[in-house]
Amino acid sequence: MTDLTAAPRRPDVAGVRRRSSAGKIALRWGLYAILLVFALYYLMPLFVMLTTSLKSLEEIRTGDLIALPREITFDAWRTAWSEACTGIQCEGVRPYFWNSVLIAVPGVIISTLLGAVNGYVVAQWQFRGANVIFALMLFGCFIPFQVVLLPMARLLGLMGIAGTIPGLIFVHVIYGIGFTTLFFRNYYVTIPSELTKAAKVDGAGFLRIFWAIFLPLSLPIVVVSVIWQFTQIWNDFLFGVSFSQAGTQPVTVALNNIVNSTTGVKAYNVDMAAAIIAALPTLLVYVVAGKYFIRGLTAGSVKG
Amino acid sequence: MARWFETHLPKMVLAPSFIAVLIFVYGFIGWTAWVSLTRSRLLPKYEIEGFIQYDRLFDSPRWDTALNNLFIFGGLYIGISMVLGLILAILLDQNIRTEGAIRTVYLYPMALSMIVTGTAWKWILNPGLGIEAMVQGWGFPNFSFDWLVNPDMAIYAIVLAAIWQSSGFVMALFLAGLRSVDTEIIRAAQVDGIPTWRVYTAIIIPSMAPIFLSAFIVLAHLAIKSFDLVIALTGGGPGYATDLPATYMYAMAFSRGDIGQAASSAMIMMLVVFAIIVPYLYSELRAKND
Amino acid sequence: EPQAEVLHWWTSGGEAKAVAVLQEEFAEQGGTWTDMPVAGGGGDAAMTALRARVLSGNAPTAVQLKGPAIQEWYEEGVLADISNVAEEENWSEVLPASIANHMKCDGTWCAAPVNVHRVDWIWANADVLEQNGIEMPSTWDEFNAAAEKLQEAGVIPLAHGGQAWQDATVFETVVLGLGGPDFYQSALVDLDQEALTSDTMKAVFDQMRTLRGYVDDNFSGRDWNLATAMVMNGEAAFQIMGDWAKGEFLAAGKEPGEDFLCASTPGDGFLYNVDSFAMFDVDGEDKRAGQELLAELIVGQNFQKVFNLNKGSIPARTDVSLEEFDSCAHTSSEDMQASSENGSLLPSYAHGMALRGAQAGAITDVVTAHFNSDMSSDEAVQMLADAVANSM
Amino acid sequence: MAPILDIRNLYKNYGTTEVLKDINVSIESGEFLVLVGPSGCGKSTLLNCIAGLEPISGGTLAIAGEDMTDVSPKDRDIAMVFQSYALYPTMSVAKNITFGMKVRGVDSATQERKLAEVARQLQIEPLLNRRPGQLSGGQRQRVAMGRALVRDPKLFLFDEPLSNLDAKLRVEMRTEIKALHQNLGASMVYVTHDQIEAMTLATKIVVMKGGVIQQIGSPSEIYNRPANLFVADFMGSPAMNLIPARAQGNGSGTRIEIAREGGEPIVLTDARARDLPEDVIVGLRPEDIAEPGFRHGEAVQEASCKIDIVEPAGADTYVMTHLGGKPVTARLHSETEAAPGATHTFAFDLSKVSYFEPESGRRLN
Amino acid sequence: MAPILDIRNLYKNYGTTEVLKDINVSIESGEFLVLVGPSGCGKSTLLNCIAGLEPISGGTLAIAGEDMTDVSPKDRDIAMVFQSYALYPTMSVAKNITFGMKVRGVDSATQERKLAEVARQLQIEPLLNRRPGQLSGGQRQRVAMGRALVRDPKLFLFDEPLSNLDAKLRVEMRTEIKALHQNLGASMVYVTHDQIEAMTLATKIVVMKGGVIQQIGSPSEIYNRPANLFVADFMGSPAMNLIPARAQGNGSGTRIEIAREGGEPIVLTDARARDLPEDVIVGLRPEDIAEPGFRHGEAVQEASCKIDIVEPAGADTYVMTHLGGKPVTARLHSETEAAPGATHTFAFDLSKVSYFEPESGRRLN
Ligand SMILES: Nc1ncnc2c1ncn2[C@@H]1O[C@H](COP(=O)(O)OP(=O)(O)OP(=O)(O)O)[C@@H](O)[C@H]1O
Ligand SMILES: Nc1ncnc2c1ncn2[C@@H]1O[C@H](COP(=O)(O)OP(=O)(O)OP(=O)(O)O)[C@@H](O)[C@H]1O
Ligand SMILES: [Mg+2]
Ligand SMILES: [Mg+2]
Repeated sequence: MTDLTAAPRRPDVAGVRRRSSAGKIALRWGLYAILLVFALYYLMPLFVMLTTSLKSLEEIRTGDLIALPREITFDAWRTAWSEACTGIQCEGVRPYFWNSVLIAVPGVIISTLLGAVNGYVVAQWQFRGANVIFALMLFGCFIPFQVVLLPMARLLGLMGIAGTIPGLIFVHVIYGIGFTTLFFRNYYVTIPSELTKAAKVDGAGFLRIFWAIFLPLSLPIVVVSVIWQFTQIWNDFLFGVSFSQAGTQPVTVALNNIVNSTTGVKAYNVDMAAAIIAALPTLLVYVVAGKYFIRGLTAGSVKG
Repeated sequence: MARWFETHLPKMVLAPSFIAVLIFVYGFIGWTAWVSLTRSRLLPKYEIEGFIQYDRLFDSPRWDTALNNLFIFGGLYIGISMVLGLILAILLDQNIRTEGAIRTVYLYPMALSMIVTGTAWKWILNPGLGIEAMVQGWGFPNFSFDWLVNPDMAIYAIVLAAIWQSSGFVMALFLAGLRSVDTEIIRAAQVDGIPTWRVYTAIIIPSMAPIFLSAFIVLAHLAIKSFDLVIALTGGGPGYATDLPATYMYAMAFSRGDIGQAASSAMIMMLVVFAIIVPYLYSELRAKND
Repeated sequence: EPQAEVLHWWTSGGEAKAVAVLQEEFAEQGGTWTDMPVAGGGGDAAMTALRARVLSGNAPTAVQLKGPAIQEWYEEGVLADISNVAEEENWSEVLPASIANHMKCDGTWCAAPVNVHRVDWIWANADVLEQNGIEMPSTWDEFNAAAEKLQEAGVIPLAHGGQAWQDATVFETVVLGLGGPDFYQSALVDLDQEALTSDTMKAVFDQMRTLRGYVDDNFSGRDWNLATAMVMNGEAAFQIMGDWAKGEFLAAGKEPGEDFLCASTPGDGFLYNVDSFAMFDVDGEDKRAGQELLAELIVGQNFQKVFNLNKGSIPARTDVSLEEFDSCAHTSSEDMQASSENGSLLPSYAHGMALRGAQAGAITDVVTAHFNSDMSSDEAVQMLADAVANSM
Repeated sequence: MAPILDIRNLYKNYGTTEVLKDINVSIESGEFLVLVGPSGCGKSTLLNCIAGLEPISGGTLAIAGEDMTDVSPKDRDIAMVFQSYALYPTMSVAKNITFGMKVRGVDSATQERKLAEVARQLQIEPLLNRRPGQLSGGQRQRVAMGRALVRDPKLFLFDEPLSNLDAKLRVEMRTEIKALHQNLGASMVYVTHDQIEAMTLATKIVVMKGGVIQQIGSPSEIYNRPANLFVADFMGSPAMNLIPARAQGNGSGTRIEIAREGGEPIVLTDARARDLPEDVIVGLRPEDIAEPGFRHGEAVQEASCKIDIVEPAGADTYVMTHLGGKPVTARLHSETEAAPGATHTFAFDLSKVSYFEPESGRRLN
Repeated sequence: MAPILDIRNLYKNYGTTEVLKDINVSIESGEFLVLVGPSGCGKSTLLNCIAGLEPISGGTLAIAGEDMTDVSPKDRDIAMVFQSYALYPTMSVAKNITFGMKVRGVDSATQERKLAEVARQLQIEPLLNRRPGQLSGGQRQRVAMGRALVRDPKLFLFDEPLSNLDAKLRVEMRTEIKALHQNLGASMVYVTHDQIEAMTLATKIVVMKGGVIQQIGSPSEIYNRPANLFVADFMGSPAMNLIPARAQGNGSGTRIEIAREGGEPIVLTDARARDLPEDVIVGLRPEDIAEPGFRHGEAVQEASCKIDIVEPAGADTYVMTHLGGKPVTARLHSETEAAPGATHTFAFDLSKVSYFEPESGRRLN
């Protein structure tokens, strides 16, 4: 059995690099130049947001929006975190930030677990109709969320979890399992079925095999699923605004309230600081786990 | 009994998710279909009135624009993201020393919500504030980059920002795909005298078909959900030049109190999605069964 | 103990402070205020949330709603009756009749007005006008002449943000200015097909096309306050915008009459935009008590004054002292009084006071499409008529 | 005593494709049954049916006299070793081996004891704390065996346990399995497509093709008296030479005439009178075509042929020639000089000759 | 004429790990060089260096007399066949074979002609329109060969081309490659870890271990006169018996004493006088320990041992016993009766005996 967690070995497509000629060196520089240009393209909005958040409001009103700050101030960040007004409360995005954590963490865990179990069943315990069920679940990924708002609201009301954090978790889990199931299923089909057979002979049952054998193997794909789900749930606005009430609104709603004030003076520096604060967790996840993300994608989720 | 339980356990484990999907996806689609046949306004009503909402929908020039934009946006966004993602992946595959850092830079936009970056993009693309002003400031007074404010070009500005968000992710997918191609095949091609670019075009890329499909599915999913992006960047403007079915539907349902109209537009939108996704799913699952 | 959960989209700046005043008063009376702010899209996001809340059987106590939307919600059977408060507080006496009508559903009171915004304002940079020797225009022709002059002088004549609602705002002032109050009534309130296809309407679109020429190239998607800033720093001369723009001038330390000028847009009449809170049917004594207390406080003298000072509008009550208000507010108040008497006090269509969402939206679609393309006025008029018919 | 494994009229379908057809096998306690056959012939499927990992579609399957139809794998008292070893990749070697016991609730003292015992037996004590990923192929194979051994089952099932090993290791492990079988006296069912493995390990061989059993017998029966052309060709390496010939009974003996490339036909005389049709296929193992002088007896006859290819294989040298239009391999001693293109005299030992009917492939003698 | 391949003092490092150390090999045109050695010994690396797929770290490498250091793989006039075949998965068989020519701008008539030629030679005409995924292992192998053959290169490189095939197919393909070599007269470098493959195919064998060449020689040299214990053990299947013994020169001959389990030591007498240390390892191939009566000559001596295991392998029967504390394998005729536990007399043929120094492993005779 191959070591499933091993990193992929790089095929050296470019071939053997021999003693470099001038042309080769130029080519190499060209390559780096192109990569740099694209890096700038990707970094530009972040740059604008960052510099704006470090400027004073005075400078923004008088200066260039996309110039470097003349004087760096962190006031906007403090304001955004704990002082900015979102309605009559002026506590910044802080309380909403924790709401988002309370929604995203269980949401990610539950949808990943469900996806893992579903993927495990579909990939390793094929029964008649399993593929149809899987296809139906997968199609659920493509339903536009605007469509489900109203009926969902009605059902949440009937279930008595309207406006609550469990309600929001529930919604995110429901519309997340399509993708998590896809990830895990595609990963688990690459695991030889002999492993399941060996464990069956060893006397382990359905859940035991999952728990003791498949789950420990799943790190790369769990990373993929967690990154994906965390991004989706954390960045969600539509469900957050529709299915929350006072006290359960996620950070995106607070951010929206700060950014989209209808009248009055716009504090762009605070807006941008709030935006970056709201994006920090997902950014962090990408930066820290990005490497494993690629690895996890390689490990199976994309291999057809 | 225990044995029955054991053999049916997998089905029972799958059942809750399946039932949930049946209700919360297919049930809701059914609900929407029903409502699309009524005269629902502010809140849903359930007396069937026939196809009036569809008649209204196709009489609306704004819907025409929205549907048109969906094809322009969807086609360009998916197409360019794939091509760009692939090119970047190939470039990054050339033993780049700082690969890890570059990869993260390319990938991070996926982490940000468009509500957040929409404002920044709005500035960057705004002729008076952003790139155009900057380049003109460098001494090229005739430089023009006014996509965002030009009704004919605004949809392409949206495409530009959308590509910004997801091409890095597609790059990651393709990079993973490139890395999983058998080393020996590449070596065989080298011995066979195939130049590097042909190795990519004739051998590696064709063998990555499953990854193209995965990328497609993710991009299609994101294209359908590009609602936030349009709202943040143009609000559907100038005029309604950048309206998409999702924003049309949202406007009808929530700011205009015309739920029947919203439901009918949602049904058409889902039909389009269905027409594209189902063949994919079919081929995907067929291949697995062989 | 009275309780209220209030859904609104006044999330920042002066208006947030103003709402905070209400909350304080509410708390002083022993009430508990739960704030549920949802900003974005001029209330679209809030309406989305509202719909979800109502459908899930968990409606907020009070919701920022206005115009015919109040009646629409009433027709869905989800609004509460606050007639006893209104009668006790004598609302019918202190509110102008046309505004009071918006607060009533089938003869009962179901909403409480907060303020009156005037929409048909034109704002100008005093220095720029002086330098170019221009008076505040009182007809559209004058305006056009002034604009030409300004353009030659290298000043942007009209600061405008290319968002659909801003286009609609300008449009309705032109309708009012060119067609007069009666035409406005029949075209944008009664949706009379004849009025919509009339030559007057064509003239309106012609004027819109002219105005388009006075706007700079980067207007698309610009927020209104950025447009205001253009007037403030002399980049542009005029802006057509409701009186919330005044708050922006004041916040920048500008003085009305000195640094900036305010005047009604050319023509007669007064287009109002009344913010109000509708009360939703809720369960529980506490909440109903909260609703009544809230209604009472909203229409109360103190809140009407404090809130409107902050927001730039004028009180909905006619009996509030305007001593602390600025000159623009005085003008506004006097004009309202006058137009109320001669029947030219009209609801703003662009701000959802005149029409149901679907119809208002249909008109806006045409207006913005026209403004952002090279569509002819004839085409626009035809489209307008079709769109209105289609939206019924 | 009931046979340890008794399969009667077993059928197995996947959907509409019949994968196993009317399988009848039974083995006694202590027997070593080897299933051989080309890829896709249903060997693994049969093993999975025995293990209870696949339901059977028809017939009966009994282990130690008990019907197994509704018994789940874990209750069949079997142990199984897989081709890919199927070690649990995230568990240490020790945990891999004890996992089954732990699942079955065996107390940890017993687990420890059995683990130690098996580890000693297989000489894997130093590996117990490693992960499968850190083991070489042969070591993995041993761990997989260990996992089976601790169960102390009635029946061991092996699915091509050696085919992932390199040639050298395969030979070593083969010997170890053989020793294990002799020491434990256990009953085993073993799948392979390597006929040498089959020959050396089995007490009984089942040759399958397309889901149908072709022959059941002891290794020497299978090797020396293959039931049909398929078995003759399949078993033995290099394969049995199957030479088209013309047979003619002449009183006491049989005259065999084989076409020879560019020359007179070779005529061999089988001393026994046989009732053969005119066209036959003569089956002769490479070791029955050798250099003259080493084989003796009346059945040995000589003829010379042109050599096409010479393959020295260390201990022996294989020499290929053409007879009856087919390549024919002879096994010579490694000392024998032979060069491609030369003509060489071979001794044909007809004492173990097989005759087959060309069309049906059926054995004739 | 310059040797077709000439490697002098070649070194290869990956970072700081030396993978190949001081490799010196050269082959003449038409030779068939086989690289053998255990996994990880650097065979593939050496092949990749020859192909130009890996740069070398030191030494020189010349093909047909030309230094190859700065020549890219495609200009080395080589063809390579990989273990996994490395067929282009999305191209048909025909395109797989012609793609290299197409890229090199060969006109399509020539392409067609060469394709047809190679397809006929390898009997893959019916497969030309299939995709690799639709082929069996042996067919893929043939296509990979075809891709190499159309190049008509100076040198063929094979990296374990048969190790993914099953035993039966492996033997067949081996013979085909041998035939190909003889017909083409091409020069080949062939990597395998199967010693039988090495023996049967090679004109020259290189045995490697840990990046160092252990022995270079003809198959029979390697087989009969292994240079050290490693080569002795590695080459041959079953492996050479390496029996610890005590040697004593006595005038004209040498007395060899081997401990026997539960009995007197066996004493053998090597007729030649040899200068051996007291402790030696005696190397005897299984076929040199046989039943009495078949081997003749003065070097043959008899002794009886207890049989541990009997492995009938069809043509022969392998019997295992214990001598000098080590398991020892003897090859008997398949007719010979032998049962585990019984005591049997064996004839030890010392004519090809090897002696090794226990510590260094060096060959002594
Ligand atoms: N799950 C399945 N569904 C349908 N057909 C199957 C399934 N599993 C196996 N088969 C078919 O059953 C036949 C027998 O397969 P099996 O795996 O038993 O062969 P095998 O003899 O073990 O081959 P190998 O030597 O390659 O392992 C094959 O033709 C295979 O395609
Ligand atoms: N790219 C590489 N980087 C570092 N070490 C490597 C690399 N490629 C191979 N090695 C090491 O070089 C040694 C020789 O590897 P090589 O693949 O040549 O062995 P091999 O003899 O072909 O083995 P096998 O029989 O398993 O194919 C091994 O120890 C391997 O770990
Ligand atoms: Mg099998
Ligand atoms: Mg190798």
